Amino acid sequence: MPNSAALVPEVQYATIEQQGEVAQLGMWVFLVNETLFFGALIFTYFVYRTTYPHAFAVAGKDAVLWCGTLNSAILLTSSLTMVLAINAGAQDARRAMVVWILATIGLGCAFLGVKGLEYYLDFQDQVVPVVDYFAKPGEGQAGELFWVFYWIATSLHAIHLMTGIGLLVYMLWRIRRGEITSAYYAPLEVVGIFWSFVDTVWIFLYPCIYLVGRS
Amino acid sequence: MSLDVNPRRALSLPFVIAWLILLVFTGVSLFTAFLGMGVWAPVAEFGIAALQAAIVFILFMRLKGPPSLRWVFAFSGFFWLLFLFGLSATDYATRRGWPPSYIPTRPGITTLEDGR
Amino acid sequence: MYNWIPFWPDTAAVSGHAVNGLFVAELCLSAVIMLTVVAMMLYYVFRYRKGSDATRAGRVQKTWHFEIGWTTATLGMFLILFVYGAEMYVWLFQAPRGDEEVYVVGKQWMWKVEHPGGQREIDAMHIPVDKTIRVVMASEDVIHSFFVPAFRLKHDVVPGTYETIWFKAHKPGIYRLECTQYCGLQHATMQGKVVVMTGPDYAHWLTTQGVHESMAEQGEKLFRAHGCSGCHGANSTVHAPSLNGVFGTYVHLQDGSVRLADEAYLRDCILNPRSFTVAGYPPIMPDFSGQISEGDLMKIVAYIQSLSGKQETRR
Amino acid sequence: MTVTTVDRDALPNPMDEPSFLTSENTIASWLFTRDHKRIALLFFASITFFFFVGGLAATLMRLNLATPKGLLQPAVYNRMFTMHGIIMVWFFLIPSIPATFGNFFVPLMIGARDLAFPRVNLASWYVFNLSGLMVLYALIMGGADTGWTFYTPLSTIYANGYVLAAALAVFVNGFSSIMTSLNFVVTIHRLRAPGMTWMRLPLFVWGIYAVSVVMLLATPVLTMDTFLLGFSRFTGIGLFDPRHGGDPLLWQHMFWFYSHPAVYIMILPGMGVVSEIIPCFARRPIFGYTGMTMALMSIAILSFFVWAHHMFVAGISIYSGVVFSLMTFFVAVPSAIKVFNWTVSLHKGKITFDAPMLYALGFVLLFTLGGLSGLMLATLAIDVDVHGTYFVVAHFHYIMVGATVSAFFGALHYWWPKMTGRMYPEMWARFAAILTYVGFNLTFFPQFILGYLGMPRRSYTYPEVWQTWNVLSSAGASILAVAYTLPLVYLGWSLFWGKKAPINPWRATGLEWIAASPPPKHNFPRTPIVTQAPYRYDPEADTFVSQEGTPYAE
Repeated sequence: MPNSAALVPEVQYATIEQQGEVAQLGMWVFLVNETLFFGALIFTYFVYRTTYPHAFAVAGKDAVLWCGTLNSAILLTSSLTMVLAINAGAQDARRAMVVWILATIGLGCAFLGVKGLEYYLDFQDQVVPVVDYFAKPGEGQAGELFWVFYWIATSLHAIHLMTGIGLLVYMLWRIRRGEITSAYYAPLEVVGIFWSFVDTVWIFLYPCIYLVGRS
Repeated sequence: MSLDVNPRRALSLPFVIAWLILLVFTGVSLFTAFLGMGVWAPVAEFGIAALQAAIVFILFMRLKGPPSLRWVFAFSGFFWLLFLFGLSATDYATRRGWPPSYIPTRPGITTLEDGR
Repeated sequence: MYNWIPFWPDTAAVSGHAVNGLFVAELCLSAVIMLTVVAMMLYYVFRYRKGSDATRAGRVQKTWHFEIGWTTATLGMFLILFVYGAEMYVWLFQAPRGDEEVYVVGKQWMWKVEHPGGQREIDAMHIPVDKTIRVVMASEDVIHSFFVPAFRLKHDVVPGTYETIWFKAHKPGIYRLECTQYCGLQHATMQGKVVVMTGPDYAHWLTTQGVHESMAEQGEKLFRAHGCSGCHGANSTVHAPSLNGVFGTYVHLQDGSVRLADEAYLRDCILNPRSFTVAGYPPIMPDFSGQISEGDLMKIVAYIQSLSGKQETRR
Repeated sequence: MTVTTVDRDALPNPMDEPSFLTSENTIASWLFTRDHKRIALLFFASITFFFFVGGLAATLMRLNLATPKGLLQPAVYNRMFTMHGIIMVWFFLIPSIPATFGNFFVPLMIGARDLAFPRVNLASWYVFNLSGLMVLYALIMGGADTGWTFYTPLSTIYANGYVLAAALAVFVNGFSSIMTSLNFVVTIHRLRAPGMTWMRLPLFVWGIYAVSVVMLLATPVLTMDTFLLGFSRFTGIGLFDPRHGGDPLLWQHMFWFYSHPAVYIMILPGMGVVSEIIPCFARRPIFGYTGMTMALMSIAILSFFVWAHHMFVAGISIYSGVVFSLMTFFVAVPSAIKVFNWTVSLHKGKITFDAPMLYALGFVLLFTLGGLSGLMLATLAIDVDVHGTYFVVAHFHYIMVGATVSAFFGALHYWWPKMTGRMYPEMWARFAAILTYVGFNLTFFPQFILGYLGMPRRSYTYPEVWQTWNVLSSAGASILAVAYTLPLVYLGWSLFWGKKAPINPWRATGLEWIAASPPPKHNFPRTPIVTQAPYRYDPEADTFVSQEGTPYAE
């Protein structure tokens, strides 16, 4: 197990631990910005849902509930596998770490698959605002605002998820090159933090999209 | 502060338990949606969502340990959103001509009909 | 009143004098603070320049009570002005019952003005002096802003809803009307004039406009043309709320809320009946959004208002 | 403690290491550099280019407004003021002091070798240039005509012109300022030299920290807002369109939630720079250091509560107007503290009037006038009268041009010897500073009067009766244009023929004045140990103690 002293930190850091800890801090600061990015989008949802509660309730009934719930379960599980991957990395169990990372990537792709299926069902259901939209009676134009929010929020979230998957593949590449060992696994921690954050965004999107108007 | 903040890192049990709790919470949130609580349904759902987010933040993103700088960064984003939601509510809640009323309810309105 | 101040703009409305007073108060307070800062700086810069032999000993070490002192002083003075301004803002932006109502429609680069009597003008507004004028404004496209510098009054005209402002001119004359919210290519030429006339002149002007049909009468024609009378007319068989005397009263809606039936509410009902259904009535009224222009809408609302006699709305 | 009379000039410039400028001079060493000092100079080149592009648009506007008939076609004038707004706000004012002097001097002032994430810093410059290319594409192809505020539904439905390109340029530019501020926050938290506690940080570093906090918390809302604007304009969805149930004011709420903190992003670094310059040239410590740091941070926090004072007449509710007006009066309090502290910092000092000091004093005066006119605008009834007129234009130009650009030029002259190793010609610089002050006041004070007379903003023509004020303003603009190009000339000249700069020409106490000028690639041969608070000047005994603890005689 190469001790951490052997690893040379970047020039502006004193020790490798400091470099790892600052990298994590940098990701946390970036997540402040991401929180407000998705928060502003949910703000538009908050404004229009409080303004047209009836229209949003009618429009919300068309969201495919089982897809949403299954996706929530998938993402929560992927957060678990991500953490287990980091634990394995910390214990220098290299094979376990690779397996857990592959599991996380698999779950991420599963999420995108279910999402693609849901998009297909939505196209069938004629709820795509600009392309082909059929307003249910009593929904009015405000229902279209719900679907505008749905498409923008889920596509932005999917893009962030794909970035997460890309980062995980990059982690696998760096593990193969031996740069991530139990002495220095900060990059994996940083990707883990980003991945769990994308999962948190979905945790907030789930009630926004799928649980509106169910009662 | 070395990276191995918590020596119990080897244990994966707490994380599995947290994962189960999160799944249960998703189920509870789904259940409340069908209870017909009216105005209280979104409050309950978003409350549970916030709880889940807190669990993910603290456990899965290693925020554990004494409240440090990372706690500040982790929760300042949400704290700032309160200003956006809260202060704009002073306008949306009390504005006279709101909601606007160019809202056709006839089905099939897709084109940008010009009101002129 | 403040004409002794050089370049002081003309003031022609009651609200104008109030704003003048507040602005002069702000000017004086700002001048006092500015001169203090400039005087302190010039004094120090001259007295303690590099070459001077003034003593530099005894510099103040404990600084916070100075800071707290001058900060609370400035905050206190300005908060007085805040209260003064806020109270005037509340008075300015709540349109009371107007002696006279004028309907303004902002359209890209012109102001279409219409009087209840049916007189129509473009980029001009003739109003009687010493009367409280209530202006109901709507926009057909983008956000404009109705600004009369002489009355010190402006309000953005937001598409999708009615904005109401009021003023009471006290000096006859011709005053500039401008649009101060950028609205496209000819925003700079979207100007006009507000002509304040004495009572008799105004009455004479009204008669000479060659208009025989008041807005209410035109509204009645449209009321029939769009088929409203089919349900809301006197002898209709359809179970629909009667509109006689509805203007100015409180209406109970199906979702339990209670709304004051003013212009904005009537406009909402015409354009979006489904979410403003009156309690006890089936939501069968078709919506008319996208079919009735702002001008016609105002005429129909004026007609409904006339149905309830001159019973004014209690704001 | 005996005072060692070490005269800084005597010591030769410790050129043991080649300076960052001359260590390696290939194209790749500049374009792929990770040295924060080189990235600062790259940013300096980009923003100077955009400053003169925006300035050109401003000159055309002032030429057009010299006569009521005007010079430009209405369509061209509308596009000129829009592009002037967009380029000046996002491509000069916001990045000017943080990206240039922040990048160069924050590591030096806290004793670090570089910023926390050098690659992210370089990526910030490339993203900035990408958004610069997009805005130039929008400008060259015809420009947008919606004003830099992109109010809907004009910008989403009714405006033709390159609104989508301009909005996406602003969208991409947001990422550049996020990356820069992320770097600063993490660096200031984690890479300070031993002994450099928070209360020993120079006020410029405090200013950059406050700016980074505001940038981090405000920019994402603008990023989402411009994304939604581009999406609505491109696809025609009714997010802000009243005919689809949307609310035009929602755009304004989210836009001003970013843009008011953004105007504090523009002024806070200026305050930081002035808090460095005044103590150095008055040879005495700043008055109330803790008060100044608390004022900086409270401005950063309070700036998020006041945004709807831009919308008093836009149709928001009366209750909301009163709430935001009250909050606006509270955000003015820290600025008042700072102005008084700067002025009293001259008390019992030994004041010299070098160019940076002239710019700093100009900053204080113009910022005070801008702030007071801001308080007038915060008073609800007066804003009802003067919103959307030239009174508002004069107010924000006093703060942005009078204060921030003066501070930018002050910083440029103050740190020029350290950045380039050359001294600038002093008399030319003083002349340029005074010319800037005179030209500025002649340009923008008449606009206060025009505003109260009722001349609306963003209009290419006006009634003849106001021509005298507009001619005065245009005359002032030409003087200002000359005053802004002068530094380009003599600073360029000083690069080649300027006197060699000693390590500490102004005898200042910051850590950056310990490193050589220009500093070597890794700033310090060994990381300095900080033992002193900043600004330890003693006008009585004419001595000063650098933050590293070595006392110097004048």
